Amino acid sequence: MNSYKKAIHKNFKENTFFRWGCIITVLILLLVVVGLFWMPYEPTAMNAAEKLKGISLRHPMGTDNMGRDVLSRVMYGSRITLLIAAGTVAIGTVAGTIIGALTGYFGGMLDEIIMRIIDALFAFPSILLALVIVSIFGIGWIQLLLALGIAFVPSFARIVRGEVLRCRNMDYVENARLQGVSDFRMIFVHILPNIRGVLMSSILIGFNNAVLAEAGLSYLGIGSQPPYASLGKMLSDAQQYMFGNPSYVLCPGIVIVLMVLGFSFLGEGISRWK
Amino acid sequence: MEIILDVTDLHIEFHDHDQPEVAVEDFDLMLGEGEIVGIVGESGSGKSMSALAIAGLLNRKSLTKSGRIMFDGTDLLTCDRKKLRSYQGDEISIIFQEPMTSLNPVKRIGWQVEESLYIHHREISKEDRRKRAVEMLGSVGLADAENVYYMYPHELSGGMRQRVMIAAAMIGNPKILIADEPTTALDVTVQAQIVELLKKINRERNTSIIFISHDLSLVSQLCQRVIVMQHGNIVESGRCSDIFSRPRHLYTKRLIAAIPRIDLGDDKDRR
Amino acid sequence: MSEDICLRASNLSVFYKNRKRKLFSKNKKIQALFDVSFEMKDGEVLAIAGESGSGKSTLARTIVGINKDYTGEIYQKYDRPQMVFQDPYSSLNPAKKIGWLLKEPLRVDRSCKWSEAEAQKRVEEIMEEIELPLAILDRYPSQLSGGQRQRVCIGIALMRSPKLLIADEPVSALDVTIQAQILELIDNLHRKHGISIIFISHDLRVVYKVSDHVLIMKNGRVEEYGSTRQVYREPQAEYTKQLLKAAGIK
Amino acid sequence: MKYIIKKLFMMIVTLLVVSICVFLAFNIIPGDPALRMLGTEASPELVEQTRQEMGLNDPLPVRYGRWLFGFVQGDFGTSYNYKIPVKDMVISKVPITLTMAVMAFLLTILISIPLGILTARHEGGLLDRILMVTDQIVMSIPPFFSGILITLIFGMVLRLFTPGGFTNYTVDVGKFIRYLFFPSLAIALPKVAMTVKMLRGSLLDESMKDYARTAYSRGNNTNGVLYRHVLKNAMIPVITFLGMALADMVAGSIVIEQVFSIPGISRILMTSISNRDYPVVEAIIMGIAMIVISVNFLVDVVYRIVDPRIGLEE
Repeated sequence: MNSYKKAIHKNFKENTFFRWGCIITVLILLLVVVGLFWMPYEPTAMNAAEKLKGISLRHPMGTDNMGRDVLSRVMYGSRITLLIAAGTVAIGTVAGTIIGALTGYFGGMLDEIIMRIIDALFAFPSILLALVIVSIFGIGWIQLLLALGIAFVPSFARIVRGEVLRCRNMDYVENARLQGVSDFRMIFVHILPNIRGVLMSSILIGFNNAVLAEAGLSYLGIGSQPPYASLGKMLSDAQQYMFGNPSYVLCPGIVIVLMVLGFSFLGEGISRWK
Repeated sequence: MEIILDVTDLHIEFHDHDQPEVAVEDFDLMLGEGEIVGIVGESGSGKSMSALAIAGLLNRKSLTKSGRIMFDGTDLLTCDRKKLRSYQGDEISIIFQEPMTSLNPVKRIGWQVEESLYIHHREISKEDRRKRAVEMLGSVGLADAENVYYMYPHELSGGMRQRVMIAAAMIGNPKILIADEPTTALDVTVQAQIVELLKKINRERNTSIIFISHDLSLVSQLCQRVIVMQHGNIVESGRCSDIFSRPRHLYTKRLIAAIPRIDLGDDKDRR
Repeated sequence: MSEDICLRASNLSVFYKNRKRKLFSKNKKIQALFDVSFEMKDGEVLAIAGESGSGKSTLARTIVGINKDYTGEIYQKYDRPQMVFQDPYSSLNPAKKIGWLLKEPLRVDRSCKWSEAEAQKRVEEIMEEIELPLAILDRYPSQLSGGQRQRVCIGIALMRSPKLLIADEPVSALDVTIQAQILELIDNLHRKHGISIIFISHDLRVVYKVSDHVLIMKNGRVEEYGSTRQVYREPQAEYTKQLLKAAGIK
Repeated sequence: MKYIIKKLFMMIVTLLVVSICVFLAFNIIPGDPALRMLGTEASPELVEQTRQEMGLNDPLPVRYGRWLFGFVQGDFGTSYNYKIPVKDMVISKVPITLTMAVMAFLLTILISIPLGILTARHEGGLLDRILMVTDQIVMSIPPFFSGILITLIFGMVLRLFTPGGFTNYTVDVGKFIRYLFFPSLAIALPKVAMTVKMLRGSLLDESMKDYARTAYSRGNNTNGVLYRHVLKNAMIPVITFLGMALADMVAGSIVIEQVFSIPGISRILMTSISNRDYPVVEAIIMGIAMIVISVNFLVDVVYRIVDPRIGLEE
């Protein structure tokens, strides 16, 4: 464990991507965690006297067209965005890993059928698939979570299936089989630990895609409904005021960018691990 | 015999890690015209490194080289890149261990075989290039050279690919051919054919060959002289027959002892 | 027939499924072995020699039960034969430590339950057998040299004291001096425990050194079968002569 | 040729599976389409009659067959809300969305391939590092936010185009293209960033391979190895990615059309979703899926041309 600490310390010092990834991610997490306990204002509280104010000490990110404090809304919105992204990735990873591992390992007719369906689902860009699901089950953040989760299953299933297929024909799997290891044990004890690395990087990438998809969909008005804040919706509301009051549109936008950037820097840093 | 390549005090060092790593130390080699010299050693002995250095293919930034590699009155280590390139593929050619990966998978065989001509002899017309490539493919023992010319590497077997590699290396009629474990990835019977082919090239074209291998018995079939390497150093060098009959260095003795002996005459005494 | 036959294959033909996209290709089967027959006595070393594509690995995989699609008959006196693979770099699970890998055969042993102490004791016995220091138990395969890995592979195969060991080109990925050490180790084990060994190799010199009987294969067929010395002295098949010549023996 | 026929067949199979998925998805939704068309005050008899007319009483497979048959012939159904054929609502908008996606695709190729080669050639250098950091940042900007930034910078500050001043292609094709340039750029930017990163990685991987060493050994200079040998190999994974990116761009245009208030497919799609006008949603989704699947087929064909190994192993 000590060597882990040392490696992280060393990378924090020498690996620029890793360092900035850590810093940005910690900042964003701080924003969210502090928001759980304390926010400068109630995110839904309107104040007609303070509409569309720029950046000031009282409102570090200014106010919106209804006089609500943008910082508080950003804190609330990033919490929702992170939650949905994490949920999406969790659904995608768990379901994708199970489907991919089983089909990849056993093969056969079931594999053919499931892979055809996965291919078909893959033909839909994830935003589109989410739109279909939302149009069927209605609008709201739970539906959004479900929709994105399902939309993310195919890519995880494909990746895991490919990896399991690759591992399945390796000598060490056959070696284990000769010793009498059961199929179940083979998949979960022998094979899955070997695809940790690939899974880890697809989780990081998937997380970013989930944040971007959530933001995009809530920009379209699917997701958290007013008066609750979501980062994407804030941007679409702010768009018409962007010339007069740029801070209203820039602040939530930059928070989304930082959220994604932090994780992609982390991913890049890990791939350049020293 | 005229000396055409003279390597002295070749020293190669890697700087990938905190500590510099010495890959080759004090490597000397004199190669006469039409001579076949073998370099023998196990993995990590520096034999391939030396070969790559002679072929001018060690150009990584994290690496330092010193010494002299004299060819045609030029030091290949210090001369400018353009001069070096004018020799590569035209005067000095190299073939590698893995004929599978050493050929470009998306280019036709003919294109790859005649590339050296394209680079070094632009004056040769396209049609002449093609003629020479087909001729060359035929002379390395590929039946149906006309067809092979239009094929892709994946359509050939390992032995055929190595023949293609040899054809591509020999098309400019180089003075030196470096063969870096050319038979290791091949079956024994194919191995023997490739060794025969190298002998034939040496005989007919008077090409000098540097033959690198981990297999001492193979080297003894082909080479007049042999250099034994271990951990980046030359431990012994001399005439092939001398080294076999009177190995001086302990490591050479171990290498020879590792070849299973076959005594067909008497009763086996292995148990 | 006699009691001491430990393995007999009669008229063995093995097929491979064409595993790719079955929607179009009509499940074409590829025959890899044609009518292979041989028998092997208890405690003997049988070598299977041939070039790539000769079917020697297929034969090994059929005997241990990895290939199930065959016709003909395999008689085995003992169950659960073990195998040592060619490439020591791919035959050890890179995600597990050596100690864990050595204990795995005991963990999945259905015939008897091993306590942690018994398992540890067995691991230590085997480590002594394969001449590796105990410190290695705590390492990952990537931290070992090729020769050490191949020793570990042999150790794993020996954990449950098999009576038949199949070594599929166990030394061809190794340096020559290491090769000699591994061959010596296999020879020691053979003599000490009387394990029957099927030794697969393309190297006719190595084959001569280790085996009692030899099976020369080409394109899935047996070209020649006999006592090693006899075959090397007076090869009958044209192909055997070619092989011996290429290896510089005759 | 055999390979292409095979892939064509695969494409049709995938299309069928997709159509079944889409059809089922929109037919298991609770709620009676007839009722939705007529409104809640309609008499039960009228509803029943409409159901009969719409064929809603037939078993599911029959309805699927009819729907598919209609779809193939260009009959996409009738909108619940506007009571007009979906085809009439959609057909004039398709060129707008498609033009935008294709322009974005071309921009992606034109920008990313030179940049990818540039960064790979300067690997480890200052230029490479600056470009790679920029690349990561661009990748992290969601397209709608870059759309907003582009509007702010190019539209409002630099006044290179008039935000909201869309001109339809029926009026003036030149102005139409000019207006779509900036939205296309917004769609393309993240894809450019990803393609650059991918091409760079692929080029570096390929240039480490044995055949690149062989190429050097024949006297090639760095450019010779790069353009004559490595580039074609490095493009193979990039082609797959670009195919998927084109599909994504068609979907990405949904968001961008909203940002730049372009009256394309997306506006109809979004209104139809919130109005639960299923036939319209169904037709648009199916249409996009068809485009995506055909693009995948084209990618397979290009793939076969670039990589001679494909389709021959079996």
